[in-house]
Amino acid sequence: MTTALFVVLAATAVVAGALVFRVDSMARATFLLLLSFLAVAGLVLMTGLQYVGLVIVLMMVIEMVVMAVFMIMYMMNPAGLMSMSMFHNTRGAAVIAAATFVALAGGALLVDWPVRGGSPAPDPTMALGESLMSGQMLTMMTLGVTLFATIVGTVVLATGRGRYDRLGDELDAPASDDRDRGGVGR
Amino acid sequence: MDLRNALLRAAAARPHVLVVGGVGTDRLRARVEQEIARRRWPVATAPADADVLVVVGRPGPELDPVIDGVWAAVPVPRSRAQITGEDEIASALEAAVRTLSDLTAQHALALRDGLPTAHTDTSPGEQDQHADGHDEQTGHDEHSGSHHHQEGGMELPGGLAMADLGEDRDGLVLDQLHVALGPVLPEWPSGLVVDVVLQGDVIQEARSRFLDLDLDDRDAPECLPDAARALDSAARVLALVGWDGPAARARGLRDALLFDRVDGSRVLEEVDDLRRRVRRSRLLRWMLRSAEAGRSEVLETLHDKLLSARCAVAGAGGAAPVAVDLPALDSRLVGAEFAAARLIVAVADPQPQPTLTRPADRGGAS
Amino acid sequence: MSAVLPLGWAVLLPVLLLAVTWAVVAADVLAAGRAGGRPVPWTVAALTPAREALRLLVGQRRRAVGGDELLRGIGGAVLPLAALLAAVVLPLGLRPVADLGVGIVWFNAMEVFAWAAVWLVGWGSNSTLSLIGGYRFVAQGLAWELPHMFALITAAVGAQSLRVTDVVAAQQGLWFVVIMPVAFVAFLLSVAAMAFWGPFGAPVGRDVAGGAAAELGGVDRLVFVTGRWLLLVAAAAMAVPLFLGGGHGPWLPAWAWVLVKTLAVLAAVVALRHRLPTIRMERWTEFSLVVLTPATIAQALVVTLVALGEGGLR
Amino acid sequence: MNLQAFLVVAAALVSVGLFGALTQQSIVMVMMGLELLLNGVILAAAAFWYFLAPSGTEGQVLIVIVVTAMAIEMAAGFAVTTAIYRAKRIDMTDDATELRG
Repeated sequence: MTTALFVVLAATAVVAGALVFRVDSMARATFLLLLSFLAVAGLVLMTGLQYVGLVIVLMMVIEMVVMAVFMIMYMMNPAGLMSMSMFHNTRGAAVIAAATFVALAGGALLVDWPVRGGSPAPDPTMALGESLMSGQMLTMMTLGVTLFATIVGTVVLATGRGRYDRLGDELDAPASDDRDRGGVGR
Repeated sequence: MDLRNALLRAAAARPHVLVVGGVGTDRLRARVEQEIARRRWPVATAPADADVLVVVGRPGPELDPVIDGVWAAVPVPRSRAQITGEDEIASALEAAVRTLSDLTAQHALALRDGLPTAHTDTSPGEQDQHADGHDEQTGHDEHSGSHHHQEGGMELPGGLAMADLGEDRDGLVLDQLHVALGPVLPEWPSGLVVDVVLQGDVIQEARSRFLDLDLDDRDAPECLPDAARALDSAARVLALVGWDGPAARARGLRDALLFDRVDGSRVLEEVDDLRRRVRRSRLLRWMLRSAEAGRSEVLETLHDKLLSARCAVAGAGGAAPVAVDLPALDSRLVGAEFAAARLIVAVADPQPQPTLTRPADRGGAS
Repeated sequence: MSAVLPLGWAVLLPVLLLAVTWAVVAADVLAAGRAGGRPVPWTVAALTPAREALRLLVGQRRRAVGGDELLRGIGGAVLPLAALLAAVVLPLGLRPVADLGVGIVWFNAMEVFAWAAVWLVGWGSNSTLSLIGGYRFVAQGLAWELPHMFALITAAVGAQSLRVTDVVAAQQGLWFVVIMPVAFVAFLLSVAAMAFWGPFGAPVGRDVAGGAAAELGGVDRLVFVTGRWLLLVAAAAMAVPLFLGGGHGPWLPAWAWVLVKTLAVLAAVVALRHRLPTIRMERWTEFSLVVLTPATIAQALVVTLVALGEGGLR
Repeated sequence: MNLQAFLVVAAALVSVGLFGALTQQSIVMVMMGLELLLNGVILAAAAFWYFLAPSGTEGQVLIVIVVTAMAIEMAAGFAVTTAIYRAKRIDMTDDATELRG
């Protein structure tokens, strides 16, 4: 039963992942990638990591929907109505990818892995939380700062009109000159 | 067979109705809407949602193919009714329900393999008018996004066309779609079509026109009296902002003014009540408030409409509604986001004025 | 007494949800009639859900030219499935069908599928208006998801557990709505937004001719609409264990309290629709990010401080 | 279900992702390749945690880090795409020749 579930999820993850680069429709590609993520989330859940598995589901659904929006925004022919090849350097990439797979899989099969040390905590979620809030506090804080920096950086990069364009050089305009105003009136 | 008949009959008890009318059918359309509301039948939002297609008045040569396209997009069980006079309404609706529950009739109406058969286009000029926002069912040859005779379009399999590119208001060059809004859209002025260039849901270009304007042999267009027209248009605005209750009330008041000989004082009271609710809704103000582009205008015009309706009911002779000409409407629509554009059209409530608005270059529109 | 209901309830759960949905649809018809000045007799209203379902069942399905049939079908089917899966952790009484240790995260992860579902339906229909509807839902989703998550987190912090039954147990004395009113309001708003209901109905608004659902006919529409209703019911029902004390209450058995409270929340949500117009995307987005999100964060902080003050984390 | 099986699946995901990231012309598609690659890393981390050191929490922390990295990669990728697109109206890696020096 467990083996069957593993095989199904593993096959789904890999096949959907490979199909991402085969289909013409951008929407289908995005949601195939989502399917691959969901299968991996299923595998993670099988190892007993409930919280982390569900967080992957939660994040990836949102991320892929956002991704689909961007795909359609920037790609020509997003619906894949006309098949077009978007590959370059296929042969070299195939060689590199195959070599990577052989090296990684070979390593996985040949290395003499150590025996299992210890058993899982009764509640891995609690263990994760305690660890993040004590021993791994530095990790958590770094992640937080990095995320914040990303938010600021990406907004600066992507925005066309910043607040100086909207509110004047001294930021003293009573209201912005936006065509569509938000709910708070800024 | 009996079971299927029974099922059809039960399903036909509450049909969703799509009412389509050309220019100058407002009064008859109001009468039909009143009858539909009396029977508690819902009004369909789109052809896919409809069971009964009611054509009000006699559609002209421009509207006719559009209606055929809409009809092709209505899923079986379906029935179509043509209503040209007030006395036909009840019988036509009953006949429509009979058709809906008639198994053999529905078999004959069923679409071949789920796809509407393509209608042949008579002229490129007419082709645009099928694109009413639901057009991908109306034929094999159109795509809501684009018309394949538009320049810059790339031909795709299935006759669909690729979108053009154009700069958006944020400085990004993104896809543009050519869409014709109307004449079959919920809460849309009769017979109006606005050809727009859409980017996302922002309108980049707009050109509006009325269908079948230059028909000289049409019956004298029946116009609504001022009060009823103000209420009709207010009801549309309220329905578009998603406030169904007050919208239904405004429509009920319109019908009461038009068709029921009720005493004015009760109507007056209810109009005042409606005005108070609209004025007091802070959410409505929050939503419509803006410094720009006809948005605060939406709320003001809505207030004005209700006020003029009140004046007309009270016999004070409120100001006649200001006629909005189509070029002014077009310029207001440019740059508006889709929901805002719908409101702008609804408050403008343009009426056809053949002598004023007939564009000299009709051919150039498409 | 085990913490989980017998397995048979897994079959009964959809039936229960559909029954509640039936009642809510009928109540909505009644409320719409009252609001529109054309009251509907309750006998008619009670039959309306069945009539509408039957109408769509005998109706023909429609295909969209150039549309993505597969994606549209998946999107439509995911909506009711997501609602049912989210409802698995709902305590019916004091015990849910599945008492997951991370039940709150499970609920959140399942209802997020609505994002994908509505967007897929809007995209797969290949119609401009449908796609606008789909995009509207995504824009709205970005705005409601953050306050929604903070509201869920606040309840979890209050109970110091992600297990829904623990959250209910923690409210034996005091309902969480009393100590976290902001989170409760944010949760109710996001419930309505999640099911694109009432003031958040822009994705299927009249101005876009039904939006994401504009091109759906027959069974497709039935599945989509039912999924939307189920999502509304499941999400509103979740407010009961999270904020309204779950099955706790005097006199009545736990299941009755859950039912009564769920119906009360749903009545509030239905009333919301008939009292308020639809909120526009750009207004809601800014309000949600500038006002609601900080407010829910502050709420979470307050509750955390209270929890710490009451003797620290367990 | 053992460690080797998990790792082989993870290796397959990594190499498919690598192939995608190397071959795709569109920046967005390159990002999808990278995401797939990180997907394999997540799986490997979960497997290592479960089969080698379940008593610790490092495996879980690693997954949290990778998931965050994915979010950052997406956000940064889309921001860069938007910036490039705004400036040059391109979204293909081949066209962004400045990057080659």
